[in-house]
Amino acid sequence: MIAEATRRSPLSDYADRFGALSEASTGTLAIREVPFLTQINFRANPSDTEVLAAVQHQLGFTPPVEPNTVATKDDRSCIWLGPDESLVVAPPDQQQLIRAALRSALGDHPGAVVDVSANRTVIEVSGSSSRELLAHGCSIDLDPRSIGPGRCAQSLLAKAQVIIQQTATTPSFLVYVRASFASYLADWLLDAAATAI
Amino acid sequence: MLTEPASHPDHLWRNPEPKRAYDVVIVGGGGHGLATAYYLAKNHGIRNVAVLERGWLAGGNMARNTTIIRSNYLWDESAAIYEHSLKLWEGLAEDLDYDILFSQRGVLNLVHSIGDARESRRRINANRLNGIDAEWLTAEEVRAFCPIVNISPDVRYPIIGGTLQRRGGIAKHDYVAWAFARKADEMGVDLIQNCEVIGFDLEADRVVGVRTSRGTISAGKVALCAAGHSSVLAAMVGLDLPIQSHPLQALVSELLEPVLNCVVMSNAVHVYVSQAHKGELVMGAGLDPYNSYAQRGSPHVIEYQIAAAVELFPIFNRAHVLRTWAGIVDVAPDASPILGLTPIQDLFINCGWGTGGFKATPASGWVYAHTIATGRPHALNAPFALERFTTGALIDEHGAAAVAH
Amino acid sequence: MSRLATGGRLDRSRPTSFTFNGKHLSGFAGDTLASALLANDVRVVGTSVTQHRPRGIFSAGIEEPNALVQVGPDPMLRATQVEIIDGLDAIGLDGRSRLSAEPDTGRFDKLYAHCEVLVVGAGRAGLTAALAAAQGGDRVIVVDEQGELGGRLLSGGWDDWLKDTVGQLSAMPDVRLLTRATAFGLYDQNLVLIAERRPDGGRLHQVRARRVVLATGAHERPLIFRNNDRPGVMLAGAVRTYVNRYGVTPGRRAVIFTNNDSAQALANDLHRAAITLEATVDVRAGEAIVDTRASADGSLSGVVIAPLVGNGRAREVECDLLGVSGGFNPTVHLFSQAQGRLRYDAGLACFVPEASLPTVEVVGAASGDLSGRGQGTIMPYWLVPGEDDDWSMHFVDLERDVTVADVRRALGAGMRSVEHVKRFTTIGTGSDQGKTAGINEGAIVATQLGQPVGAVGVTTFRPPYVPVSFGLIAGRNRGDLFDPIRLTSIHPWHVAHDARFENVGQWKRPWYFPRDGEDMEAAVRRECHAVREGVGVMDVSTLGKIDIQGPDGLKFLNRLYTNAFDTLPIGMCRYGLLCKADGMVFDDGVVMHLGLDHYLATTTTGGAAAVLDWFEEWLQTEWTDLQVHCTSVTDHWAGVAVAGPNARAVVSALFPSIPLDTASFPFLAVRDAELKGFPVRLHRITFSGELAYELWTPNWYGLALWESVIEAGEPLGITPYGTEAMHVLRAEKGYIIVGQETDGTVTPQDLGMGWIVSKKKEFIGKRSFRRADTSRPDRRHLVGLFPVDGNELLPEGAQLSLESRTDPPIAMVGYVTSSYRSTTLGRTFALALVERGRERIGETVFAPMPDRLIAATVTEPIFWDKENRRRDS
Amino acid sequence: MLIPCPWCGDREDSEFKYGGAAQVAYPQDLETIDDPTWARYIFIRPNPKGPMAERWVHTAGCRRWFNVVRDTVTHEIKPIRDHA
Repeated sequence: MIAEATRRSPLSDYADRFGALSEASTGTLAIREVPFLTQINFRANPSDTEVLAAVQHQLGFTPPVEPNTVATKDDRSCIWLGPDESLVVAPPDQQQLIRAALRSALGDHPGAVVDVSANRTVIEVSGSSSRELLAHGCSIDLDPRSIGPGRCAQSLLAKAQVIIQQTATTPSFLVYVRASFASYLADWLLDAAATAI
Repeated sequence: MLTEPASHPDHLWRNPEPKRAYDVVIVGGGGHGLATAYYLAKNHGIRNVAVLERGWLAGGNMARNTTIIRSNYLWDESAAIYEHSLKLWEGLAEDLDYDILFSQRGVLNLVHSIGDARESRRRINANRLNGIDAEWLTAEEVRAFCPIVNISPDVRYPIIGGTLQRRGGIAKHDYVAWAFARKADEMGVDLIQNCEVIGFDLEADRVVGVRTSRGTISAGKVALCAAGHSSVLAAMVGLDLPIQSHPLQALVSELLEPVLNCVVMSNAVHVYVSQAHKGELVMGAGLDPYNSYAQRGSPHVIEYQIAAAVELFPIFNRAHVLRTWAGIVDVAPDASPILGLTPIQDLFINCGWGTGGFKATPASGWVYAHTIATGRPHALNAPFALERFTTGALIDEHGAAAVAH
Repeated sequence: MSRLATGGRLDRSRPTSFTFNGKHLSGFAGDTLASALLANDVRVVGTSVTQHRPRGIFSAGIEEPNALVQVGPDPMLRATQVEIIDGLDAIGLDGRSRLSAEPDTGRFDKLYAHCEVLVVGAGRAGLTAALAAAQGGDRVIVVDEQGELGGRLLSGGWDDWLKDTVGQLSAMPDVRLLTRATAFGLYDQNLVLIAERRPDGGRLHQVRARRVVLATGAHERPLIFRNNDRPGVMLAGAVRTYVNRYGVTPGRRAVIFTNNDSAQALANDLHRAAITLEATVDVRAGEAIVDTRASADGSLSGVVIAPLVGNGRAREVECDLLGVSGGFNPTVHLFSQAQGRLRYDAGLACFVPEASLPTVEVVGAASGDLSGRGQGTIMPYWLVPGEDDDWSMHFVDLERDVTVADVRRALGAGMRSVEHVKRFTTIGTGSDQGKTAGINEGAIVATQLGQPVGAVGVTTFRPPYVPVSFGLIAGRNRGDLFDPIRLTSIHPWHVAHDARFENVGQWKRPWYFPRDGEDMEAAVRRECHAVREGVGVMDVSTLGKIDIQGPDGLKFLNRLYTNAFDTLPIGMCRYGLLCKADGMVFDDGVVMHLGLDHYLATTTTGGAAAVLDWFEEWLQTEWTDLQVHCTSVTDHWAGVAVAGPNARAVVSALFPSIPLDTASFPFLAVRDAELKGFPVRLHRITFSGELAYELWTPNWYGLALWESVIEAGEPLGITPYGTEAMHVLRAEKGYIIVGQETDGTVTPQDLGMGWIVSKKKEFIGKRSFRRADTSRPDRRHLVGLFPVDGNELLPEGAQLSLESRTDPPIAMVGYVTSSYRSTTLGRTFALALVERGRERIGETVFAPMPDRLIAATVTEPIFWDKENRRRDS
Repeated sequence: MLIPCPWCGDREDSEFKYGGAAQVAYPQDLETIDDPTWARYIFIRPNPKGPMAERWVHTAGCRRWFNVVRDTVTHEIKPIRDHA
């Protein structure tokens, strides 16, 4: 089985600083890393209803066809990344299971299944100040009338490519960032938070 | 370093009506067009010349550039033409009898990485063997030469050294243009402003005249010299040029007491800056990536450039941006100019200088005048012919021209 | 003191003390530095930039050309815009300023925002527009440069309306009110940049607005007459502002000089403030001020009034305040930045917007509705002739000290365009950007040339509308946040073990690992020796990695790479080379065949993004028929290279169950395995020429894998090595580095890599090899160099010549791309690109350096294990 | 500039990479075409003053290439529906 002891997430060193910030913000802002999520990149022809149906059958959701939306079933979700591309996200250690499900859903239809779990880590930014914090470095409109729970966007945060997924109206956002950029983005968030809270 | 504005002569140019015909019509009254007219008259005795300018003289890139002058290019062909230019610069004020505020304060190229250093050394070694002054400076020597540069190892991209061309420097762009214009006018060249070229008259494969917003003018020879607008003109005679027009942004600060004693460039972080004679900081950015004929670019390009400048010069933090603008630069695939004949007889082309046009002004005029007068390229511009794109014999100066200069 | 007993929008309960030019003064909260100085009877604030004449306060706002001050670290601010706070320390300037070398403690922040309607200017027109939009349910942002909403209304009247409107707006959730914030740039598709002044620095707002409403008002302009620059000469509207808003009397005896109705209101205000109105000079009544007189400190002591026509006698009137109004210029800067067109309105005697733009609306005074300013009837008038033909004291641009004489010289020299006149005279190039001078320049040019003002036009308005500090624009993109730092999962170990780092693109890579006091050379020597004689370990996580899936994967790779992959079996990998269409080497890497229709391609560390973009470009725009999907997995995998004769021992210690003998695990083989419960992929590939393995694992396990390798290698003295040793090792083996042996002008054939260029298949760039220049025999070839003196190190980037001399000019035949001291070879060596190099093997070339001439023998570009025995052992 | 990504919506141009002129086809019959024809493909691209059909790729977003028509003077952008 997975050797927990040997596993280290890109932001494991930041827990204290994130914690201190959340405290200093007196409840308006909380930042934490959500490590080790299962992330599988899925490519399939969006008009291939057979495959979409098979995914629905296997995992309980259909990969979103509408841009910037997220399909969710229980603790798993599927993030739209492109017209034929999505990212299936699940709790840790479900790589085998989800890859198998997607593979079988594809069958011999064109597409691709790639385990990218360690490619990005996830930072949860929540609290009433979280929108303003992200607005310090993200040029897209984060207002409720443009994004809300069940919606996502790919953009730049500071100078890092990210996927931003809103998970709650609180508001709460999940920020997916490439592992090698994670500490840079964490430093940026901590610096920007000083003016956001 | 600060000098009061130079006093200008009482007469610069006439504002003549266009004649029916000229031996040579130069399309484009920028620095290169004016210099070409001057050298046609002076070196070749061809004085029945008109320079047609769509707007006001030298109102294009000449009025918008950051006036850096240097000749430390990598390849022999480029080094030769830019060094010829620098030599002309060194005698230009006297030749044109005009204080063009030419100041050889040195051009310092900062080096931030090992790869950078390798390429820079390659360039200065080539410069030396071509007889062009070039030095390698250590980080400490960089600071000694330009004390406000931040050489701390703790910055994101520490400065590990630099290259220096002491003969490099700046001049006052407008005065240079006016000086060429005045002398050309004096020798009989007609400088015609608010005169837009809208077409060309061809006989067989030969150009015989230009149609303009102020009537048709017949011409023995036509010389295109319109930088960013070259494609538009060439298209009128069905000629496709391998150039693309991009915005190049620049800015100035308020007047400051002397703080920067030389020209500093950094290819790695895309910034180049000098302090003009009156005291304003003049700074340029990298190219905006997209094609544009609008004299403006994207603000994030300026944002990045200014952040880079403040990293290199923390003392600039509270200086103010007074004015930003953009020129339209015409860039060839190998970042080198196109200067010579065209498939159409008696039609000549001078374009593709990209970000290097200002420093080349005298040499460009010199060799273009030669090419127009003799119908054959000068030895210095022969390698810059249009054909090189067919043979593949490019003169790739991306290394040296990666950032505007 | 010139402070009225009552009135003004000051908090008189909060006295505020500050210093000006070292003198201790006091004002009230709500004062600007300018109003406080006037209240303290300070009339001379600075001196002019070229003529060094005393200058005072000319306006009450952003357009101020005279009263420039240095405040703390800020080199140049307008006294009319500085709000005084306790301890404020200001110095009057002479038109130039000095930067402070003190470390800057200011915080500069940046914020993006979006709204349906952005209203610029919170005067009557702006607030009205904002309220209407907000009531329609739009998100509204109102931005105003002053500390308080209200614009000109703050200078008198409309108090109740203002209080009520601001009250309503503040109560609305979707309305954002930004004060002390100046919209300075209006860019494509309504991106508006706003500079907000904050006590500890500032904040840059970048607002995308569906619709922009410009309620930017109008700037009053002066009339021009001799000695019109004396302290005490002030815009009429400014006098009203000082009296009504700040309760200050800028003078005791006033004269009004105007050509329109607006000065009437001033007369009333002067009366209320008990300032004697000595005379009202109205050009419409045929009179003008032809000159002024000065007292000892250079400030205004009187004016000379004369009839406009005929030679009626001039009279002198004593005064210390002259309120001037030459009419109003709608503030069209942002409108023009948005490419809006202007037209000259002869009736209003100013340039007004021709029409609103689809998404940029202009309202109020900015649109040319000057009723609010009470301009009424105006007699277009610009310039009062002096008693003689001397124009050298008629100031057009006060900040730049430009006079009518300068303009006349420009015209006399042959200039006709206002842009030429601007450059010749420097009008409008000061920090005020000619807000009070620009239109007058055009008008003077027109009157001198006898042309209509409209025909002459105005110079282009360029951003920023107001000066903006570098620090504000840089924001928090400073220090480590200037550009992202990319780190591998093994980075903490490198730091803990004292690695020196090299920036490779955005990555931090270990350059070398010095041990107890070693210098770089010693450390690299030791690291190289370890790899050649024992075993070394390197972090190769930064390599670009692209997962390629789909039935057409093979066809796709064959079209991109110069070599073919048809014969590459599953479970094996192969080196590949990429060219651009021009035939020049672009990138290289290893392609692994992982399974049916499944490949993974590595790229150089620097090339990762560019190569993936390149792949996608062909797939999406040209080869849309191909069934292939590319996914970046660069960050997913951590990579650890184990290299050296003892590499097998180390790897088999970790994976005892996997047979690693060459028969079962040959060069270029790939296997999946497990270590301590986590997945590891083994590749037998080398970049040193030694027996070597690359171990990949998801980056969560990267550090664990690295530490396991170190642990297993301990008994064999495993040595971590950095990029420098790696460079030496690969060069000894003659392996190229893209970007070092290539520069975008080098073909595979130049590198002697014709062996990897397929003759059979078509691929990107192949056609270019047939061009005249790429097929000429005298191209530069990659060769090796042995300096004749084996201790002499050729500098990288040294140019090479066939002539043994150092005096330029010298013809060059090539240059050194890589050069190292090799412990392995016991001497120095180099790689170089040399003209006809392959024909020169055995010959001598020379590197003329400033201080010496280095002779070197041309060799094959491979120095170590030509037969690949070690690699394959 | 604000670039209309046909998938993700309007985004700042800093999220995109510019692809130059659109509809420049890769030459067929590479074995037979002459050097000038090949040179045209590599080096010559439209450079119009006015409307220009051009390509962008949304690198920070969906990574899709798409075409727009942008006026090189006004920077006004109109989408084109085909994404290659």
